[in-house]
Amino acid sequence: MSGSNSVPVTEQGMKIVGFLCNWCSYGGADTAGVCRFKQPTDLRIIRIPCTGRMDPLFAAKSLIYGADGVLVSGCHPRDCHYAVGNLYARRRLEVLKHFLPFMGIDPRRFHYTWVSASEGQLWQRVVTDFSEQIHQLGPNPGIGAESEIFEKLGN
Amino acid sequence: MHAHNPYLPELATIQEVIQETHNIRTLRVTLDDAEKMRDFTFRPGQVGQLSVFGVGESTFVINSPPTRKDYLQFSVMRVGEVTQRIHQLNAGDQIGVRAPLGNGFRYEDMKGKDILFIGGGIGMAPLRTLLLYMIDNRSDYGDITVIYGARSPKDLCYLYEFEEWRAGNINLVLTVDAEFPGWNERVGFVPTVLKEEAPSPKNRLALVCGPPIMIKFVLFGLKELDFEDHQILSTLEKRMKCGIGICGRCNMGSKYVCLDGPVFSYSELREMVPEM
Amino acid sequence: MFENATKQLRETVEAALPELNTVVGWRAGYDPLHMTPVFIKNAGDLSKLEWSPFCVQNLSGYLVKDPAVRAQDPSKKIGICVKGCDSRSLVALIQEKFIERNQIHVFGIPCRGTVDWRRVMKLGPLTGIQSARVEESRLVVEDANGGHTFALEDVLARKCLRCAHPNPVIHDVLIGEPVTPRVAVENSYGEVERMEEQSLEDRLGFWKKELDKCLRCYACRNACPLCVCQDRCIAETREPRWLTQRVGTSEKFLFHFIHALHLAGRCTECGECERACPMEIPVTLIKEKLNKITLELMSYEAGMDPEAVPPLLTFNPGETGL
Amino acid sequence: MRIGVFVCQCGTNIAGTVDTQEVARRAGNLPDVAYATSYMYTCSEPGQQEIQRAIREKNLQGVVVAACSPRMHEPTFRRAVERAGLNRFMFEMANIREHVSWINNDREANTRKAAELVEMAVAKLRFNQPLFSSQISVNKRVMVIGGGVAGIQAALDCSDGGLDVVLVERKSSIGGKMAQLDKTFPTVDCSSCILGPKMVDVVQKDNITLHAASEVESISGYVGNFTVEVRKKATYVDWTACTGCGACIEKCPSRKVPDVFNENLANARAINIPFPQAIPKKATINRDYCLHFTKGKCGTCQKVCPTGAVNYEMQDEIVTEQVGAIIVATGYDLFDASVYGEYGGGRYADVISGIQYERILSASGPFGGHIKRPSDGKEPKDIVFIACVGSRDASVGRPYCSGVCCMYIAKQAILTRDHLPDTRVWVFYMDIRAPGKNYDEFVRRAQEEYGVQYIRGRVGKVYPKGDRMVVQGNDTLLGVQVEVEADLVVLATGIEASAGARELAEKLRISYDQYGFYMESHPKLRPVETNTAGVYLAGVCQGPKDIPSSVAMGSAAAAKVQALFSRDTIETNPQVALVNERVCISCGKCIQVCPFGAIQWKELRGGIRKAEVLPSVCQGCGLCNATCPPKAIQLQHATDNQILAEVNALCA
Amino acid sequence: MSGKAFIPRDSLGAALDRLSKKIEVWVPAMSEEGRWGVEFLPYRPGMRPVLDRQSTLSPKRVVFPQMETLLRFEYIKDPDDPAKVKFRLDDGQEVKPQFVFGARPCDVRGFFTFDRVFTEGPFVDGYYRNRRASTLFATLVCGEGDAACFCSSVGSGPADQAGSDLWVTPVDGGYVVEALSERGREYVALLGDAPSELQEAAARKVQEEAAQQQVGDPDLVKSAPSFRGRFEDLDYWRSMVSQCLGCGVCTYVCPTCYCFTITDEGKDLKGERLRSWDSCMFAQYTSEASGHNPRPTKLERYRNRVGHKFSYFPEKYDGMIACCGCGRCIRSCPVSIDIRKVVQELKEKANACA
Repeated sequence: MSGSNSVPVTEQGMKIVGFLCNWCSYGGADTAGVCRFKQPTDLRIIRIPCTGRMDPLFAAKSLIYGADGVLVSGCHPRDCHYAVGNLYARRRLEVLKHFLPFMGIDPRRFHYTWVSASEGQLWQRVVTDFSEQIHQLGPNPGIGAESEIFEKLGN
Repeated sequence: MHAHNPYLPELATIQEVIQETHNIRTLRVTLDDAEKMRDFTFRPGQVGQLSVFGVGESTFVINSPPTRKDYLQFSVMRVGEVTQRIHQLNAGDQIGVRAPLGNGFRYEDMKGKDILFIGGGIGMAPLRTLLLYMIDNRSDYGDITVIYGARSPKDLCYLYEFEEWRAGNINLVLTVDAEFPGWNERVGFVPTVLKEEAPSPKNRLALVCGPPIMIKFVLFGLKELDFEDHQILSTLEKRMKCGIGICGRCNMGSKYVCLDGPVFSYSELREMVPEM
Repeated sequence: MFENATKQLRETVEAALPELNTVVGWRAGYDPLHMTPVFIKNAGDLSKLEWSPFCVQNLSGYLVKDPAVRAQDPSKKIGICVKGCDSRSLVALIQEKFIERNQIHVFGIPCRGTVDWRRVMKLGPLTGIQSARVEESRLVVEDANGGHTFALEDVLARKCLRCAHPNPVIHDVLIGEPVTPRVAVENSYGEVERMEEQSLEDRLGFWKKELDKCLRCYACRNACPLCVCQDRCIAETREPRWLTQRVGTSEKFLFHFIHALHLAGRCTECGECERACPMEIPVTLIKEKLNKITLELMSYEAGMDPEAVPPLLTFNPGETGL
Repeated sequence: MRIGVFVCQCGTNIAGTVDTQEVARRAGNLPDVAYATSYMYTCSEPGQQEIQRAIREKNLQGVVVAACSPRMHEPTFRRAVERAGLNRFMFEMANIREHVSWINNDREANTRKAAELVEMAVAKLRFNQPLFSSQISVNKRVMVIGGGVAGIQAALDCSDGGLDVVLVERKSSIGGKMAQLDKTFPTVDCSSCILGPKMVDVVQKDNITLHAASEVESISGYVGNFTVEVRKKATYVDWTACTGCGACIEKCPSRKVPDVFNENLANARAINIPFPQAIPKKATINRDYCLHFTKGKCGTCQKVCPTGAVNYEMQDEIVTEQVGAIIVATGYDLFDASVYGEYGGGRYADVISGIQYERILSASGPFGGHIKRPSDGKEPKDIVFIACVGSRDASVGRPYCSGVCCMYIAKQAILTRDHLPDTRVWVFYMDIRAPGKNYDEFVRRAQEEYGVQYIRGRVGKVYPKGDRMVVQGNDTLLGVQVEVEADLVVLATGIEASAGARELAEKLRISYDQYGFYMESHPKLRPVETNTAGVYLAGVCQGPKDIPSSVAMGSAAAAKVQALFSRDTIETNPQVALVNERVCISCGKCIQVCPFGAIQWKELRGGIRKAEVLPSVCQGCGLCNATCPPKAIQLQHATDNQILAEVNALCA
Repeated sequence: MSGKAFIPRDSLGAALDRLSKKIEVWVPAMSEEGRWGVEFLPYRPGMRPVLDRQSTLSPKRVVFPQMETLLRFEYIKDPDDPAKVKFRLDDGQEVKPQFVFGARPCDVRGFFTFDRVFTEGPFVDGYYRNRRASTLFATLVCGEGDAACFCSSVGSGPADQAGSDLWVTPVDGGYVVEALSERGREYVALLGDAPSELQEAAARKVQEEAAQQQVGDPDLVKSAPSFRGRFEDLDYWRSMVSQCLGCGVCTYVCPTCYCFTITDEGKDLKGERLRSWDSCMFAQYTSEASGHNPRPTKLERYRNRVGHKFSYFPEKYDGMIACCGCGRCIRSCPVSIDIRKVVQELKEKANACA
């Protein structure tokens, strides 16, 4: 968040972007809420219909532009509302997970998992563990917005 | 740099929004700087760049005449990102305007002549400016015939003005592509109606604007009626960015549509490289 | 030694030419270190056709990119000259049904490596180059100051030094004898492995420095035979709008992520992206890593089997290793 | 765009740990937000009226409600904004209750998080487009696949409702497993007596077309408009001519054909009608045993047939049926007991399966209803039933309960004691599962009235001793080893998914669980629907169940079809993928990955083809969108730009 | 002040250090050790300028950066009513004086194309004009032409002084620097002491030799008028540019290519209107909202590029060619398309047809 907030990031908590499938994990997060399972406040959830919708580039973009963590969660394999969306997603996200560190992005900032709508407790654990991990890693150093040459030209 | 920066839009406020058709809206705007609004001069056919800050700019013809200075009018068809956002604007919202740009019609040279306007769809917008200008200076011109066509009556703009046009001693021929309940005017494509009307080319200028396919067949029709190349004027549309002949993209050969156009005579067009 | 190969290529193409509409090959470019693609339509053009280690371009993209080379006469095929690496792009394009195998005639050329002109110039200095030829393991260049000899290993393109597939994977006719690969695929990722040994910070620093030079001229993308989106590439569109026109390092990173991830499981490591880059950014290295990942996770090597399904377009319900 | 933001306090549910006033204040500072307020109960009637008033007064073009989960109230608010004249897709929700106020008490952090979620929702809304449903016409014919009791019930109910029904049965007769049963629990009434009239009804209904000995070849289309190709297998008997007189069967010289209907306890002929009450009652030649086909020299049946119905040249025939809905009632198979080598099933003649015993009990069975053991035809004096053979056992991949075995063991035990009052009956069981109406009483009757010996424990081994079998097991209640000598051992084999269930699921594009049972849309609330619109489930193909449940499910599926067909058109869900043809590069990857076959090629002029989405088939998963390289295919309401807007609101 | 200075080769760094304390200095330098390419980078002490080869990227971006802010906008919301919004626009530009050391005649000549378009009206681009006015060029007398160079073909040459403020002549042991303009003169003394007569004579000799050199075929310009006649000869364009990949390298490395695009970028209530390099070789450049594109394929786009440089531009600007003969488009082209050949053969083919 820029503009309206001027408190340093660390005091504001971390910026974790969650991509949750509508049918299982978003429901799981709801269940955790209904059960009042306490969770850290760093996660911001984006609802997607299915992890099959999850272009790995959404995660890449988030991390490149400064998200401290990205968490993707969908239905357990074979439980996909759309039968196979998460099975495609599993391969794509796994490839991304292996690829990120090569480009210098800490793979621990990216996590994907499967949580069903009934697994409120599991969701609580997933969020808590991942948020803790991100807090340990600290703010994402990021890529840096502008190139040096561009800055030289006084823009 | 403020005073002369051609990239810096003037802030303007939308006074009124008119829904013309399902995808065309007309905006009436006034420049916020009252002095600039008062001194604003332009030629019919000149264009303006409207800015939605954060989205971008897009080019539209100023379709109110210089003789009516309560507001500047732009008709906007929803086709892309900028026009989409312009369609979401309401009266009272601010917008950026860079205008006037381009060459416009040389109406001084048209005095004493008979005029034939041929417009299709949103293509009526640039013609309307000149038409209203001529209505306001009616005695300077001879016969004025307007052939205006659209796909259906629902796709005609400026419906609310047709009475005024006719009252201004304009021979207004309206046509739609196919029969429509309650439609009492002509039915048929514009080139066909042109053939039926068969206006004499003698001492007449033909001003054509509309979709490319219409222009193509209207040109054939005008040639059949013995109009000469220099008697035919049209306006071109190209993707534009700077609007001031610098950024490079709207060229046809060495001519820049944003600077040397958008109004060209058919004889000029024939000289230019065929890159429509 | 390449005069003979060129002669053999010309003869082979000539023999097939009546059945072919166009043959895509190489011809001499603006100086002896450069070749340029040529489109042979009739026997009169055959004398232009050349084969030498300066024939760097992968020509398969011409079969799919607009305006694609197509046979005007549907009874005829398109001929195309390919090196080992190039042939894998053809396989990938056949796999993705951009090309039909029976509509092309492949002149396969076993290849001992191509010359990277920038490496030659760097070793130079050379002015007024008059001739250049490869003899056994040496490159001999004559310029205004006389002859210069370079070890071939010092001037070969980076991709050639790690080549695992020097022989065309598919071909209708093979020109010359098959060549022994330098390395096996599993052992061809040495540079990736060296990167992997670095710390995360060093890798980030490396890519920030490298990618910051990117001009977004899209030469890497356009030179890639598998970047089939061409004018519709999401790097340029506003609908959707993945990237802005900002000249920021993040934008450049994301562009190369897009390029690489769209090639994950598809890239055949022909190295064209890297060769085309005017700023000499080692962009193929990024795709090498992705290929190493798909090889390790899914045992998949792109561009080898026309019948295979690229790994990210399918799944295996039972795979638990992931 | 003029956006209104309504931050719900949900009483104290949200306001307790989130400063909703502050969230609303910050929302007012977002671009395009023209109105922002906080409200006590936004979902209440006055709350909804407040939204509608603001839409009208502030001329709003989009609305964000920050409240509970959209899974809860999104439909409510969509209707509310629609009533005020907005398109229902010009609405977004920010979940600040389940995802914020209920999971942390840090008011400051919660407030910040809520404000950011609102910012994301606003950012997305700025890219929302009004979306509209379209209407597709409905072909009011229904296909029922599977002619067991569930399929028969579904077919008859649909028929009674005036629908044209096409019933497809793989076997040469309908009736399914129930037709093989002797009696049914817990009423012990005759199975064929209650099923027979229903089977007869099927052929007597004018509006039911029956394709027996037929299989579904392919399915295309979508809800309201399916095209199904049915393969009518060659029976080598012209059924329009066959009268079912049986003359051919009598004369057929090939007499050692396994009688499948009797579970191989008897022999049949190569030309056969499976059982006397078969519907349709038509003969079928089994090519594998017919001498005409195997030796090429018999023609007896053709000679004796009074109507000349036998046709050795007959070929499979493909029939195309157009239907608007499909009910899948393909039933089940029974577990292969030979997997448990220690029980000797399939090895010893006198170790048989429950369904075999059912045939033995049946008056129309191989022994005319006299209980004999297969090996030597002797009346058994001691019978042991072993429960859970292929049920509740993860080691054989069947961890689930088959649900009916406890009951049919009790039934068969009772019937045994009825037939042979002197015969002793033992039952080895793990637990008794008898949750149906009068079920537990029934099991008690077996134990208490009929003196059946229930031994709680697993059987370790069954082995022959002389002409008898020894059953060795544990009695876990007494904690002792038990050995029972028996003349006959009945293995209560469990239910498993029908062979070919997966293959049919692929054709139907419905999903199945790891055991091959078809997946319902929702295990509680949409038990007969599948995730493919227009395809419904009935009976055991969805999971183990007993006859009344199967029949109920058949009726339920029929009711769903009736509801679907009650309108002439179906409204499509506009949240589907859409192709921008100008951007499509014709790579076909979307077609390749679509789990629903919802994308096809559209041929344009000049031999160009582009992907095209069938909006009525598309389920809106977005896999195509993620796969499309130039992003020409966009999932409406979850487009790249919409998701990117949310991402950008957070990180940029 | 003599207006001349000598910089010993091993004191070049020290001279640039002195210079860079007064003014932002750009020098051609290796972007990465061990590579071939050279680009103009902001000078920092210790940096080693590479003067023995032409830079991959011309110093175009020093005056015409790949991206610059045309204006900043802000939405000002009424605190009492979020529906009431006003804009605030700011088009302020801050330009610092800059000094480009080690440009070549072709590099400097490139800006002449810009000058005509950006500063000679009818509309004046202040952003360019201001940067241009505050940039000095110390230009090398060029001695390292290669097979792609053709500056003489476009009316320039290795010793073309036009547009330069200082003239740098490499001689044995160092560089003789000479002021060509008044503003150039201010910096001469900073660079070094006055050269010896011997050094001056050596410099003169180098300059004379360079002036004698004919780099490229002089007929090139004369071929250009044939363009219009070949415009509709699609077979010609196909035969010339079928191998084009449609990337933008040629335009991005070109010192005369000035085409740009304008886009808005915003976040929350603030944003900028940016001007950034565009390329006439890109489809998006002319693609209209309706989907129509007047230059739909690389053939039309390449033709326009040739036309613009060799026909349209001279037509509009008194015969001036929008090409400086630097050869970068040839050298950087991944498929080695040679624009000289395309232009030359315009005429050959035209003649052949006539």
